[in-house]
Amino acid sequence: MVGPIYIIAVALGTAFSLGFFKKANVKFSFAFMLLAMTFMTFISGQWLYAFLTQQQETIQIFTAGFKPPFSISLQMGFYEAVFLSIINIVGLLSAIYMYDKLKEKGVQMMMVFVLLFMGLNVVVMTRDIFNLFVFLEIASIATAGLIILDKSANAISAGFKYIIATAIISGILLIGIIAVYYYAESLYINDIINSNLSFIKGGAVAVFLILIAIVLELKPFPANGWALDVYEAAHPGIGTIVSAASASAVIFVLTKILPIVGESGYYIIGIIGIITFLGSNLLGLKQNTTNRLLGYSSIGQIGLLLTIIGLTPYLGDKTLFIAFGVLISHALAKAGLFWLSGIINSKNIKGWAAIRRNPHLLVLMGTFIFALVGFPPFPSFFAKWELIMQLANNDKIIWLALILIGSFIEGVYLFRWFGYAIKGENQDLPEFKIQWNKIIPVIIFALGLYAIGYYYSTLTGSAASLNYIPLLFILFLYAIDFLPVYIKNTISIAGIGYYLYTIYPGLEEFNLIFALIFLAGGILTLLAGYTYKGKRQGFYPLVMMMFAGLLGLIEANTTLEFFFAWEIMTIGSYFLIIRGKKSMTHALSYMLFSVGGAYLILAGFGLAHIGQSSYSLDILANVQGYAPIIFTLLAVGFMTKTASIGLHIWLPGAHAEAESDVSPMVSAILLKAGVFGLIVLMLRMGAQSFGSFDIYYALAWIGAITAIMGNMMAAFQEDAKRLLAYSSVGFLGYALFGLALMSHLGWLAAVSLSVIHFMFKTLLFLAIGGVVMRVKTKEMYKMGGLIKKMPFTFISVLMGIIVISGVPPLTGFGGKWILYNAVLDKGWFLPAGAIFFAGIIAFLYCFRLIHTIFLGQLKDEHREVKEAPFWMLLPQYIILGVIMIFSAFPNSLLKPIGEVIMPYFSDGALEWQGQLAVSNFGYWNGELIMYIVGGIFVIVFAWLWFMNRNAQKVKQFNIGYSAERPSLPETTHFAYNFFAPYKKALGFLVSPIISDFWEAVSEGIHAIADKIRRIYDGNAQTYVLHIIAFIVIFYLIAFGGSYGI
Amino acid sequence: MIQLIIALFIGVLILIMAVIAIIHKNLVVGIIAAGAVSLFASVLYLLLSAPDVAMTEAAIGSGLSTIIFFYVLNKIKRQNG
Amino acid sequence: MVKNILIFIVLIGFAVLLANVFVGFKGNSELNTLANHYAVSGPEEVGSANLVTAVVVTYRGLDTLGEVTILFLSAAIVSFLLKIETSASRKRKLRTTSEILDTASKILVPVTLLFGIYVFINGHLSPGGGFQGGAIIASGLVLMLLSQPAKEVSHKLITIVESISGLSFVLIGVAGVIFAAGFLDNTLLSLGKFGTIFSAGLIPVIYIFVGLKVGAELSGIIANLQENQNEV
Amino acid sequence: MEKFNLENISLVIGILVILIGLWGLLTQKNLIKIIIGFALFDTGIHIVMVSIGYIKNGTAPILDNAVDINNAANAVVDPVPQALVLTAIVIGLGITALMLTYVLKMYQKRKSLEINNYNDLKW
Repeated sequence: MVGPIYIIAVALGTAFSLGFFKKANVKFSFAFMLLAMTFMTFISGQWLYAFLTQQQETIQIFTAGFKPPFSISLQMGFYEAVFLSIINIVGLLSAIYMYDKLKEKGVQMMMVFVLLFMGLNVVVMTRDIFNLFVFLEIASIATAGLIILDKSANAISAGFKYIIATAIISGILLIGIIAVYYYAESLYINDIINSNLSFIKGGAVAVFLILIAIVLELKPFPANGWALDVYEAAHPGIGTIVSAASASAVIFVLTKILPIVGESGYYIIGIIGIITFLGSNLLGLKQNTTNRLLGYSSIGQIGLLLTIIGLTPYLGDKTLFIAFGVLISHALAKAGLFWLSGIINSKNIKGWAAIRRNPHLLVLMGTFIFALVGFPPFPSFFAKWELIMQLANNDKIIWLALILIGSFIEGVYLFRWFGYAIKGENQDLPEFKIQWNKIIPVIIFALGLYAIGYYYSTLTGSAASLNYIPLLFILFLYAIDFLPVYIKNTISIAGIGYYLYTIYPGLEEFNLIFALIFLAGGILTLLAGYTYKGKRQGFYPLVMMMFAGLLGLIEANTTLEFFFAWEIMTIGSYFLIIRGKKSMTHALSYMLFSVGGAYLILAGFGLAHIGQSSYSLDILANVQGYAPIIFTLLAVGFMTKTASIGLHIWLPGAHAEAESDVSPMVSAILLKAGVFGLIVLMLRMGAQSFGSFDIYYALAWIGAITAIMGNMMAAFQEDAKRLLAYSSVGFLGYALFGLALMSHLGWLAAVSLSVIHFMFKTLLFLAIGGVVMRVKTKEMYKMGGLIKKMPFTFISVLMGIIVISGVPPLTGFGGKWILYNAVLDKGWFLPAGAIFFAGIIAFLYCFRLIHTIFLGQLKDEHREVKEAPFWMLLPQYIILGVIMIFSAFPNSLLKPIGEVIMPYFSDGALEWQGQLAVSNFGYWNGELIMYIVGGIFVIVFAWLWFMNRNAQKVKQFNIGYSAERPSLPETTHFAYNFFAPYKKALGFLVSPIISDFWEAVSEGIHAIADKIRRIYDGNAQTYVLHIIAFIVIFYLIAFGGSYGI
Repeated sequence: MIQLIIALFIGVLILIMAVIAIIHKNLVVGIIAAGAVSLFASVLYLLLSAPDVAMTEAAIGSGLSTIIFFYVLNKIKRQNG
Repeated sequence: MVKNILIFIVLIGFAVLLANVFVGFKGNSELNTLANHYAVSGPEEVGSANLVTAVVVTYRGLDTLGEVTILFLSAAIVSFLLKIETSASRKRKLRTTSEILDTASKILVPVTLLFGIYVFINGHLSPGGGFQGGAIIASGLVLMLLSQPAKEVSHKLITIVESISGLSFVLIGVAGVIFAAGFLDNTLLSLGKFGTIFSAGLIPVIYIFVGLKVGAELSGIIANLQENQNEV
Repeated sequence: MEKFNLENISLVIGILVILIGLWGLLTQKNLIKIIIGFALFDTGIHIVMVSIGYIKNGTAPILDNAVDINNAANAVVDPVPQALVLTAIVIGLGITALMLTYVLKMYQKRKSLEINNYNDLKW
């Protein structure tokens, strides 16, 4: 094997000999440099390979042939090999990426480039503390050189700030080193560790200086203004190097230094880390400049790493797994994003909308963003999972909370940025072209993230059972994305169908019910996909990702599997939502509520895992404390998906703006994931209360209020799809209410309402989607009289609203009937009153759907409108058929559900006598009602038809106004603001209190961020002052009171 | 003892020069004062039995470093005029 | 004003910190183990009479290599930054120099250069070595430029000296790995008679290259700044 | 009086020079002055380092005629800090030269030595 010393020899040799062919042949020089970088990578890689596959032992390299401490020694062990490999690969790919820049700038910068990586390599390997100082200086100076690659005024002044700051930091390091030499009488790190300097007066402070200098090299908040300027001003390739390679090296140095400091060091590092993580991410919120935003995020991630290192005493042997997972995700993703930023060339994050000219770039960007935030299947996901579990296990609840808050804030600005990329405005976007040398490194790192993510999941015992087959299917769909829609649609349906077929025999109880909603529902909604022509690029992988997640929820046995699936589902649905029109803000709020909810779930699972060795979902039934808190965390987490009141503001926009066949997926199917989660939770945890306060009673109220508000909002909408969206909010309120009753009938109502809601919401969204597709507007007052043009759709909608409003004879009535019975059973009359009230409001909006859209006069511009396409109608009529069956034979639906519920809640079940359901309060005969209502309907219809012959036709806008021209003619439409009187009476209930609340929270936080970031006033002196003050303050924290002056 | 007195004397000179280097309005004086700090420091190094360091400090700290300062200052002045 | 007070407070805090770092400093009455080893075994292990040189060149040779690299980096960056992008180099007014300075420099420059070489060749015997020698050589260049401002410094020469000496340094280091006990092992050459010019193994050789390299690098920096004077 | 000795005096001088340098670096508005401040900070550190290696009544660590080679261990001062300082001085020169060049280039772009004129990048 080639010895590590040759890394130094080759790098230096290359740098020195590059001088010979100055100017002569730049291309040749570059090739020469690249060869050196390759060789360095090869050396570190081969050592890594040896450590991984053979029983290679850590080796020491003695320079000058003397043993340490007499001469400088280097060390090559497994961890060194890992870090060197990361650093050198980043270096090699950076060199390739920066090919044209380096070629343009000439030989000198190539020398500087090679020497930078030589410096970083030695920094990792050396075991001599002064040698560390020298090579850190090499790295700093080389970085300062690369910063000015562009010679722009900003780059040079950023370079100047960088030199000043790092020079001061290394000066402080040097003071620490010489003092440590005095106290420990050696410069060899192992000797210094053995001299236990922390117990020597002065020695402890000297060690502290070294520690704080190394930490300062990692740019802790707030002593990091200089670094941010560098990120902003330097070439993005340099951002990559600083953020990925240099930071990795210094992190390694930190772990090398920490044993010298001893236990107390962890404490300081942890505090510095969490402050950096929170502070940096907070300030990131106000950033619009791409590279500066990436800088804040980089520093935030390093802060997280510092926190993890600081928490070592609690994380134990898991530290390495966690820290490395975070580090590698950060390094690869940040490198990838910086590189992408060099390709897109947009200073402002809004300009990133240009990236969607090439959807594959968008996929790459998404990969990096999701890896940074910690979504599956990336290593950061598993690391974060393990971190939370360990912290909970050690009762470090505050740390756990702070870490999740910081991660959430990071998610906010990263997803805002990503939103601009996918959906930002189209104007004045920068042009860019993709060069092979720039894109290849990005692709390699993206693939690396997936590969390492997979490898990581095999390392976690509990993740070994994760099901990757659906993910492979998604990959396959991505690969065949160039095919036309009908092929991909067929493959997708076949895929879901086949999977359902294979797992069907193993499904039982609730899993079966929800598997049918998710998968059979998926097939039904996909049928509508045949309507679309062309390729529908990117659609199918995303749809399948959502369904893969839903499927994973069903199949999950462990908390990790459940959470994994939950996150996959979130990714898929996020993309589906953002595909809609004007969806940017809705998708962002959806994502933020999802991420926030996911972190609550994560925290809940973490707390539930305390004192447990298993990760099975059943540990929820047997938690060792914090039970009500766990329950609340999980319940609120799930309720972000059911869009309960307060957490619902993402829903209306997201559902209304989605594509015609996506609305039913996200509305009728996705919301049920939350219901499923609640069921899983309630079944296992049972009754919960804080003292004497019953959480379920609160849930019931939330359900009731959600129902009222949802229905009320629905009634006041002008937009048909928004109306349906709010109606979903209301309906899920019923379901939550039913679950909260914790009785047989309550659950029967909740589960059957879930099934029914799935059916009618799919029906209505497809029907209205068909209308919208034809008339090209969602505003109801712009429609009218469509009954003649779209009769089949009309029938769908009519049936749908009969179900929705819960009047006989259709299944909606059955659901409501059971719910009311359940309430009477339980005796919670106050919320029950609210639920009844909500039911009345439902009539209002249902009425509008028929009345405004289909009745009245046909608009002139709709004369040529045709019936909805066949493929939109087909699923509607399939559902209609099922609804008819369930309505006529309610026991075909209710009986099996009742049987599923029976083992858990046996009291007060319905009794079935044929189609006659008997409860404690009465009975219901679905079949008979069907006949009676049918009869009445025929009679009324005949009478109406008879009367209608004499009706006078009136123009829709003809409501008579006296000599005035209204500025907005549509306001004179008879259906505009239809429920104005009610709005006057009840409008205060729907004033946007909740969205105002969230907006105020968001604005408040942004204002704080804006205030704090003023400390970075751009002046090098201020930055140095920050550094010195940082040292002094942490000195006081660490030693406060223990020494006199 | 005589050594101590010399050291003290040099030390005071160093500090005076250092303060002059910082507060004097004229950059040329400042640079020269900073060079003088190095020069006196190298005498101090001789007292501390460090001739190698003394030589280096004299050649580099007070010599070359000062020269580079002047080159840059000169260049800046030329651009101004 | 507020800022100045803040700075003052922070500096006081830093002073307290420094005071506490050295609060345990009681002076040394004897060498510590490490230094003792160098003093006792140094002469026979390395053969250099100047212990500082022994430490700098051999025991901590890697540091020295790093240090040379830092100067190299500085020189490269300075030259990159000051590179005149427009090829049209304007002639500048020549200052006339006094005859005394001219004549003096004609004598002084070679003497300075020779002195520099003497310093680094004798680095293992007397105070001085590669850095000091290199610095002296660079001062010679300054002297020359002062007396003959029009003189074009040959960048090619500087670069070649720099590259060759740097490469040799590295190659000697590698030779140590292959033929002796480790990187930069100076016993590749016999240690010779203690206290003479041809002793201490490779130390004088290494110091020659260090001296040449440092001299070339510093000259490079100065020459770049000098040339930059042309561009008004 | 026990503490009134050569190494302590120079140590204190070194620390003071460090502080003066930092003070200049933090308060001066002229870029060249700031660099002078840094150079002083650096020199101060060097003085501290050499003081640390001093041995009472030790001679220079050169084993020439003045020092008996067999008694070297009891006669000379610690060579290690001196070796470190040598390295540090050269590094300091490299950094100073670099800073000056950056300032020169900054001046060429904006014709100002005021540090407050280089605050474009912030927040």
